[in-house]
This record gives sequence, structure tokens and C-alpha cells, in this order.
Amino acid sequence: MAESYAVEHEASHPGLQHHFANMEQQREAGTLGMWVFLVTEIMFFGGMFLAYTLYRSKYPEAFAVASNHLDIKLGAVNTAVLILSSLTMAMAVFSTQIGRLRAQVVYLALTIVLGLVFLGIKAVEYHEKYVDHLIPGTLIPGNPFNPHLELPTGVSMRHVEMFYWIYFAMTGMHAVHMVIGIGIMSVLLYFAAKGRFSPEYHSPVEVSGLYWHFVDIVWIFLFPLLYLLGRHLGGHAG
Amino acid sequence: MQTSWVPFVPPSASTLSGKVDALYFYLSGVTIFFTLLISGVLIFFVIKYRRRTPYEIPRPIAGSHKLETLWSVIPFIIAMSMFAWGAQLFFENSRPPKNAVEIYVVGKQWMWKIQHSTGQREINELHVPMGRKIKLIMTTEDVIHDFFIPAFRIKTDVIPGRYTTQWFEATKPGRYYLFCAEYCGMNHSGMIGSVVVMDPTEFDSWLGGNASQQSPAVAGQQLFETLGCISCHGAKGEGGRGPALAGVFDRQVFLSNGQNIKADEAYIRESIVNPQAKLVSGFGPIMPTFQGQVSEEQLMQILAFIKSLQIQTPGAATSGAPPATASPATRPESGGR
Amino acid sequence: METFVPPVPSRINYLNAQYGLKSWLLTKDHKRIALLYLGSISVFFLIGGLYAMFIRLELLTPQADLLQSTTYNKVFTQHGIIMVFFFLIPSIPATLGNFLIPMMIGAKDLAFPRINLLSWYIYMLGGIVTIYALLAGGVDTGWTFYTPFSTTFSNSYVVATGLGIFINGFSSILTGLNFIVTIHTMRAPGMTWFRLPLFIWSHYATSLIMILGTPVIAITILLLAFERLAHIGIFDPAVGGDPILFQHLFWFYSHPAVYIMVLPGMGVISELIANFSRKNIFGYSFVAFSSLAIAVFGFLVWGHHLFVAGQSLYAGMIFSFLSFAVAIPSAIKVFNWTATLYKASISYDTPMLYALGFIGLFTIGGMTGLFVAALATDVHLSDTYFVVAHFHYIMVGGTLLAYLGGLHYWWPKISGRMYPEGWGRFAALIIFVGFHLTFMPQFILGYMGMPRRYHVYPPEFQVLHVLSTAGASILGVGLLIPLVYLIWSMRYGKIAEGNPWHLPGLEWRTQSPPPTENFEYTPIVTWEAYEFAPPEEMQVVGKFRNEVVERS
Amino acid sequence: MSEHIVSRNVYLIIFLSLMVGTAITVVAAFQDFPGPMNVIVAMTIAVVKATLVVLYFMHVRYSSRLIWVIVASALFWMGILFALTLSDYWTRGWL
Repeated sequence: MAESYAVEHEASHPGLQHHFANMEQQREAGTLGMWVFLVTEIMFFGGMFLAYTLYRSKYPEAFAVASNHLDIKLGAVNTAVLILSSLTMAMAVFSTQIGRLRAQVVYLALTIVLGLVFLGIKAVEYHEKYVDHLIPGTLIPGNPFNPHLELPTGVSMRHVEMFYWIYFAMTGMHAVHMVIGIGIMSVLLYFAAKGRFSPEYHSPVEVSGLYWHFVDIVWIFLFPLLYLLGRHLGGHAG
Repeated sequence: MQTSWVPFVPPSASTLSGKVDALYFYLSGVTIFFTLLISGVLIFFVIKYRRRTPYEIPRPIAGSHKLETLWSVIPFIIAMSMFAWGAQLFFENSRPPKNAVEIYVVGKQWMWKIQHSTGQREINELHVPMGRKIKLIMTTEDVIHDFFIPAFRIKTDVIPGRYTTQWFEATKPGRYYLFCAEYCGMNHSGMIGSVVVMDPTEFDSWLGGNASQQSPAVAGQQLFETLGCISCHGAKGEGGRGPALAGVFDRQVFLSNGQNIKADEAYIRESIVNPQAKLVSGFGPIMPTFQGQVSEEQLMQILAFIKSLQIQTPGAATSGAPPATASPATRPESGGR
Repeated sequence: METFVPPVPSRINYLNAQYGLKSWLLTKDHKRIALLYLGSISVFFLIGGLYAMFIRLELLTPQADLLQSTTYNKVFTQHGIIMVFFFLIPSIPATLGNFLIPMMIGAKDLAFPRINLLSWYIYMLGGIVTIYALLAGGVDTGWTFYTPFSTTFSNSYVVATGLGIFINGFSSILTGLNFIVTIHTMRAPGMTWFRLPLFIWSHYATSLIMILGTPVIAITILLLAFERLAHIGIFDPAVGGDPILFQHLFWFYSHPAVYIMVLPGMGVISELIANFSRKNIFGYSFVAFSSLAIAVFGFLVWGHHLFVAGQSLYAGMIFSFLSFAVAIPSAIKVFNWTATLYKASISYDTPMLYALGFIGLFTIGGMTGLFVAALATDVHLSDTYFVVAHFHYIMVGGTLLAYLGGLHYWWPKISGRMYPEGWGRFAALIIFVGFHLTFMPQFILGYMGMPRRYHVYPPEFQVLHVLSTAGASILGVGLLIPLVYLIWSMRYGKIAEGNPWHLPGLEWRTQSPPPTENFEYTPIVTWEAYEFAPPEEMQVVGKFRNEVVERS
Repeated sequence: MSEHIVSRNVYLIIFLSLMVGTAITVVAAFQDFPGPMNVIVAMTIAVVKATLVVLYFMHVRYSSRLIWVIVASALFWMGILFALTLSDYWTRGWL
């Protein structure tokens, strides 16, 4: 803490940066920094959640029809994969904290693999949407939004398209975060394999873990909002 | 153009303008008072307590809770008086009176298209009678515009995909500016026109001078037939597979989700372009959407027709009970849950 | 007065510790990064000022003679975008804040020096993308990017400009993040929250807005760009979207952004008022907490931009009420600054002139905000020149004056040289006069009904426009004078001592310019904020060095 | 501030609860509850799951008060964004 009156620079640990007084201060700054960053992430996704809320309340039928066309099995499996990856991430932090460095490497590698599995399943889903002409607007040139959906009377195709636009915006933005997360994990894995982290210096692992869990939380909300709401109105589904 | 005898104030030509001016003068007075007060005290202190010797250290003063309270509470009270005054005036003027004459306005890059209920059309000019309440029902074909008449102190955005309204009662004959106040692209500053306030008798003869044009309601009736609305709603809006439309305007509608809503312009428009949004209780989701199939002007004509149906069922508004032709879905305002 | 000999400053400082372009472009020193920002925002200010000049010249006559409509629309749009996103928002935080926050709290650097450098590069990247958009053809949507004009109807470089602003947003986020963490974790021993200079409090509040608001504009601009590129609608009514949602999201950031601009200015003014009157700030805690109150309330009032935009009547009333509430913390600040001067020892140095000017202009700017917060008058005034005048009083009269005042005040610390005092006072006076002449007529124009963003206007407005243009010329000259003499002083100015104004703040208790790690020893703070003492007690080798020795 | 090391069993329990939550929310989605109950059920489960992740995986339960304040303020500002924007949409029809 700043109040610890540590005046002389501790030269003890190679991980300590010159402008911090000690490891404790450095760790605190890192954790706090990540939390503040996550606040910005919450607000970033918040804008999209707001758009979703508004349009879902405006066009409930269209959204139910569109939502029922998503693959609930793949969505649920992906949710499980991501939760499992959160567990392996937490275990990676845990292993570092208690100094089991081999386990730490294994858990980090597992986290990366699970992240890749998630992205793979996501890619399969995106491909299905591509084949079904469910990609909105002219995002993919030459493949305009033109699904063969049976729409209940009065439901505008345009509003179904809007659901898919929100779907792609939100899951796409989430996937971008996953890619960044996997990148961070790979760097961590590299340094972990070189034995950089230890119980005294595990702050990078811990801070990256916070980010990973946050991405998981976003998905925990996306899954019901995009895949589940409207299932009970199953009759309308095309 | 008309000018005002008060310097720096635009001509005042509606029942509202004088009230807005009064609030404006109050706000200006408070602003000038506080600006002079603070500048005066500042200048006095700066001169009186100027530095006299290079290293002098004045005695520190920590602060005063009494003063802090004083100069939080007094500004708050003044601010609330401004809020209340402004809100009350705004509230009063946001609800168009029932007996107002309706004029349809469609904005488009970069002109104003205006149609009177008799069918008379104008572009970038709006002729209105003095002393009568006028309600503008406005929308746009492209981007957001804003219908601004400084002499009346009114302004409202004109928004694609929905209706906005504003109303006024002109008090002085003359020719006043009409501006587009929301930036709308290349020729934004060319999207100006004028409002001509006329003597009521003069206005009536002006309106009658071009009576050959079809009124919006008649045009709306034709659309009602060609678009096939009559097959469900009936030729006179008496209803059938779809809810009855005669007499529905401005009354409470009971929805299938258990809520009540007033059938105003916005609701009728929504029911045409997005019929499933607020289904009338007792009717299935069988109406197709007309989004993108009718132009803004056509929508306004259909709206005018539906409104005119109300007049053709006399007694509905006064009896308090639903007219025989109306579906069970329409209920008098007092019967809402 | 007893005389004392100031200690001989070490000749090594942050400016000459290393040489070469690389030592600047790869620096992690917050002071050097502040200078990088100072240079780049000055360039953007000049570009934005150039656009302002074209606007004022065109408006001399009621016809379109200098610029045609498409050009004029681009010019005012680009004036707004450059000034708001690339000058005003980073102005005080990224330069003065960056330079001073670690020094004022007794730290060696910000918590994340690399992120600090990164934020400058992101800022430059955003700036370059935006400049590219301007050169490639410009953008004509107004800085507000209202849909559906920006998504469907405009034929200009909306996506590229949006991308520039999107990128730039991250620079703002990272700066805010760095400040918050630094203020929380890097304070020197003894530097408690209530010993912090008010500059720090206001930067803390600013950083809150930066991290909470900026992400929302980022996602909004991103959605807008996709809507434009792929013809899919979140905001386009043609496909069921709602253009008002865009306005909500846009103003959720862009109204608090006004406080990002003015709060740091208020922090600077608190420093100037206290230090040039040698008095502690009257009601320190009220001024400190009013900064936080402004940051929080600032997020509750965005809907007053939508009073005539088709927002519901009731939402309008809520927003109007909250907008009046946010006036109170600002009023508290003005009253406390004024009260600070009571029985003080006031000097007439240039920074103090700017501070006094600020209070006057901010009072007018703030009070005219009440006209547009009141619903009935806002109906008449919104989107007229009244609004233009109002926010220029806040942004130019507030932020710019505070920025210039702060720059003069800390110039000896930053450059190690004094600016020429006579020229400084002269320029301050010219700017004050020119400013009033530019924007006072615009209030009147606004009430008379002159809409903003018009380059062709009815002839009866001409007299006031000519006055405004005349004022703008004076203002322009006034702004060029400091540019010239500050550059001049870097080489020819009088050498500044460590504490030329004899002030107690930590940033003055080290040499000018400071060494790379700011202090020779970690200071231990044993005094309150604005606790004035005889000069020899506030020296480079003050009591804190002895204490360090005692403790180690 | 000495840090708290969460035990492995806690992590496992949380993981299992999250999986159970996922299963329940999928099953519940196919039931036709009256009115807006489907949304409420789905959102409640999601909030509970997110809370578990935040408290245990992200160690907030064992963190300083500052972290709590940060998390709370993020939610508060999300609340502002939603509440005031929706206050416009929900009162559009009133007059």
C-alpha cells in the first residue's frame, strides 16, 4: 500500500517496475487497472444490450421467430465449454498462487484449447447462417439476407433481419474479445512455460483471468437473450 | 418580414410567444444579476486584497457550512422556479387542443410539403388563419428535419417513420419565417419558407380559391379500397375480420396483451406499418405489414380518412357507450382498466 | 524578509536526460508524453481554428460567397470534430494532467507508463485516420452524426471519420484508466485524499466520465459505421430502427463529454485561484465533492438535447429537472472561488488573469445553460445560435482559458523558462475582449431565431454576424500571441527556478524542469493542501528529505 | 492487503452450479410461463450465474471494498443508461 512508507526501491524481484515502491503496490495497481478496464467493457456491451432490449420489446414476434432459428444445442454446448474454460482459468490462477507451475501451464493450455473450441463451434453456427442466407444486409457481398423462413402474418422480414444484425453484432463483438483473450493466454502460456510466474509474482495471470471471466459473463447473458427467449412460443418457428 | 419593437427579440405572433418571452426575460434577469454580482465581488476583492508585499501569507480561512448551505439552497430554489415555469409552459403547449384545425406537413430534402384538410397544397409556405388553433401533423420522407417558426416560439423535429405534432394559435397577421432547424444535408440553409397569417375571412376565401383539389380524406378512402383494407375493416370502417375503425380515433383501445392505449396518430400509423406490435384484443395476427409499401403522404391520407370516419358516426363521442358498429375492442376512455 | 539561497539545480532533467527522436518516441516518462500530446493537440487546435476562421468569414455576408453549401457543411462539421475529439477532450487531461498528476501526488510516474505512451499513439492513429478522411473528401454530417442522414443520405467519408473517432476513444479510455489507478495507488506517503490538490480531484472525476462514457460512443459509432457499410438498420427507420436511439446513445457520452472538457479546467482554476491569492480554497471539500457530483449528475441529463427531438414529454420533464440540478455543483464552485479571494493576497500574474476571466465567462456560460435546460425556452432556442454561443462560452471561455492559464502557470516547470509577463497579460486581455465580441452577439442571434449550421441567412441577421466575425479576428490574434512568445521563451526566456511562484504544491518542490523520476527522494507529505509557508520552507530540499533520511 | 487463496473445492462447486444453472435455463425456456415470466426466469438465472463468477472466479468476495465499489458503479451506470433511455420509450404513449 502507498501508506507503507517504503521509500527505497526494492530491488528484490525482477518483475518489479521502476516506478513502483514494491510488489504489493504493483499488484494492486494491476488488479485495479483491469477492473476499471472491465467497467469500460461493461458500458461497451451495454449499448448493444440496450438496443437489443428496445427492439425486442418493439418486435417480440419477429425476434421470437428469428431466435428460434438459432441452434440451441450448439449454443448450450458453447455455454458449457466457456464455463469449463472459466474453471480451468481459475485453476491456472490457483496453481500459480500455490506454486504448482506444471499444473499452471497445463491449465493455461486447456483454457486456450477450450477457447478455440468455442470459436470453432461459433464458426460452424455462422456458417449455417451463411448457408441459410441469414446474414443481414450486404455484410457478405453477393449473399444478401434472403432466408426461406415461414413468417407469421404481419411479421416483417426486416425485423427478423434486425434480430440477426443484433445477433451478429453481439456475438461478433464477443468473439473478438475471445480472440483477444486467447492471444493474451498464449502470451501467458509462453512466459509460464519459461517459469516467469511464481506465488510472489502471479499478478499477470490473475489480471488476465479477470478478463477471461468477464468474457464468460457476457456469454452467460447472450445465451438466454439470443437463443432462449421466445422458445416457448415455438409454434411460430420456421 | 415582420420585426418586433423590442430590440433583440423576434416578432411575437402567437398565443405562446408572449409567455415564452416572459420566461426568457426572467431567465435573462437572473443571469444578468448573478453575472454582475459575481463580477462585482470579484473585481472588488481583486482590488481590495491585491498583493502588497512579495511573501505575505494571509490567514487561512477553512470555509463555512452556513455559507455553503446558503449558496446551494438559494440557487436550487431559483433553479426550481425556472424548471417549474418552463415545464408547465411546455406541458401546456405539448398537448394539442381537440378542436384544432389539422394541417399535414411532410419534410423532404430540402422543402416543406404542406397539405390542408381541404386538399389545398403548398410548398415552403404555410397560410394560416389568425385566432384559430392549428395543429400540425408532421413527418418526413428522408432525414430528420425540424419545423421552426421563431415568431410563434415553436419548434419540433420531424422524424422519419413516425409522427410528431405541434400546435399554435397565431395572433397577428403578417409574414414570418419558417426555418428547418435540424441539420439535414447540403441545402439545409435553403430549407426556409414563410408562414402567412391571414384574417380568418381572407383565409377562408384563399382556401376556397383552389377547392378543386382532392381532400386527404377522400384520397385516403380511395387508398383504403385499392390497398384492400376494406376486405377486413369494411368499406366504412365498420369492421369484420379486422377491428372496426369508425370512431376509433382518439379513443381507448383494449389490446390483446391486456393493456389500454389511446388510438392517436402514432398508434394508427404503427398499426399500418407494424400491425403485430399492439394487437386489438379479440383479433388474430392476420394483417400484413405495409411498411415500405405506402408513402408518407399516402399514410397521412389514410389517417385522414380513418379520422373522418369518426365524424360519420354521430353520437359515438357523446353517448359514452360504444357505437353499435364498433367492435367490443373499442371502449370509452372511462372504461379502461 | 530573510533571504535564502536556492539550491543549485541538478543539470540533468527529463528534457536533457536523453537525446534523439527515439528517446522521445519510445519514452515512458509521463512528462515527455505530456509534451508529445502538447505538440499534437496544438496542431489539431490550429486546424480546428482554421476551420473556424472559414466559418466566420463565410458568415460575414448573408449570401454564399466564400464557401458553397457542401463545403460549408464540411467545414463546420470538421471544425466540431477536430475541436471536440482531438483538442478539447484531450487538452487539459492529456497535457497538464499527464505532466502534473504524478508530480502532485509525489509519484515517479503514472501507474502504467507503457499504456500512457500507447494512448498517445492511439490518439495519433485516430487523428491520422480522421485527417485522412478530411483530405480524402471530408465529412458533412455535423459532429453529431445524426441518423439517418449519416447512415443513408450523406455522401461523405462518414465511416473513415467514425473510425478515427472510434480509435481516438480508446486513447481517452486508457488515459482515464491510468489516472484513476494512479490516484488510487501511487500517492506518496502522507498524501491523503483530503491533502490532494483540487486539480487531482477534478481529474479523478474527469477520468470517471472518460471510462464510463467513452465506451458507449465507441459502440454507437461502430454500429453506425456498420449500418452505413452493410445497409442494415439499428437506427434506420426504413428497416424498423429508431433514429432517436442513436441520439440517446450519442448524448449519453457527448453530454458528459462536455464535463470531460470543463472539469479539468475547473481543477486548473482551483489551483490558480488558491496559489495566486496565497489562500487555501474556501470550502475545500465542497469544491472537491462538487467535481464528483458533476461527474455523476452529468450522466443524468443527456436528454435535454432531445427536448424537441420527439422524446416523450415526461422524459423531457425528468431530464429538465435533472439538468437544473447539475447547475448547483457548478454554482458552488463559482461561489467558493470567489470567497477564496476574501482577505487574500492576490497577484496579477497572467495565469490569475485567465482564472478571473474564466470565472466571469463560466458564470455566463453556465447561467445561459439554464435557458436551454428550461423546457419552454429550449423549444425556441435549441438548434439556434443561442446554443452555439452557450457551449462556446463553456468550451472556449471555460476550457480554453483554463488551459492557457494552466499552461502559463506551469510553463516554468515544464520548460524551465519563464514566459514574458507583459506579453502574457496583454494576450489574456485581447483574448477576453475578442471572446466576448465573438460570442455575445450569437446569444442575441439565437433568440432572434437564427438556426445553427446555416451559411445563407436572412439579411436582418447580418449586423450581429459582422460583429461576431470582428470579435473572432481579435480572438484569433489573441491566441496567436501566446503561441509565438511561448515558443520564443523556450530558448530566450528567463531561467526559472524550482519554485518561481513560491508555492507549497509538491510539483514545485523539485527542480525546474524536474528530473526523470520527478523527485530525488520519495517525498513524505506532512502538510495540508494549499498550506502556504515562507519560501525557504517550501524548497526543493524541504523537510521531506530530512524525514526520508531519518526513516531509512 | 494479503490475498486470499480460494480453495479448489470452491471452484469445483461453483463450476457445477454454473452447469446446473445452464441446464435449468434451457429447460425453463421451453415452458410456457404466464406473461413476462419467461424473461424474468431466464434473466434471474443469468444474473445468479454471473454473480457466482464475479464473486468466486473473479475473487470479488475476497477483494477490497474499492473493487466492490467499482463493480457496483459499473452496474449503476448501466442502470442509468437503461432507465433514462427507456423512460423515454415507455412514456411516449402517455399524454
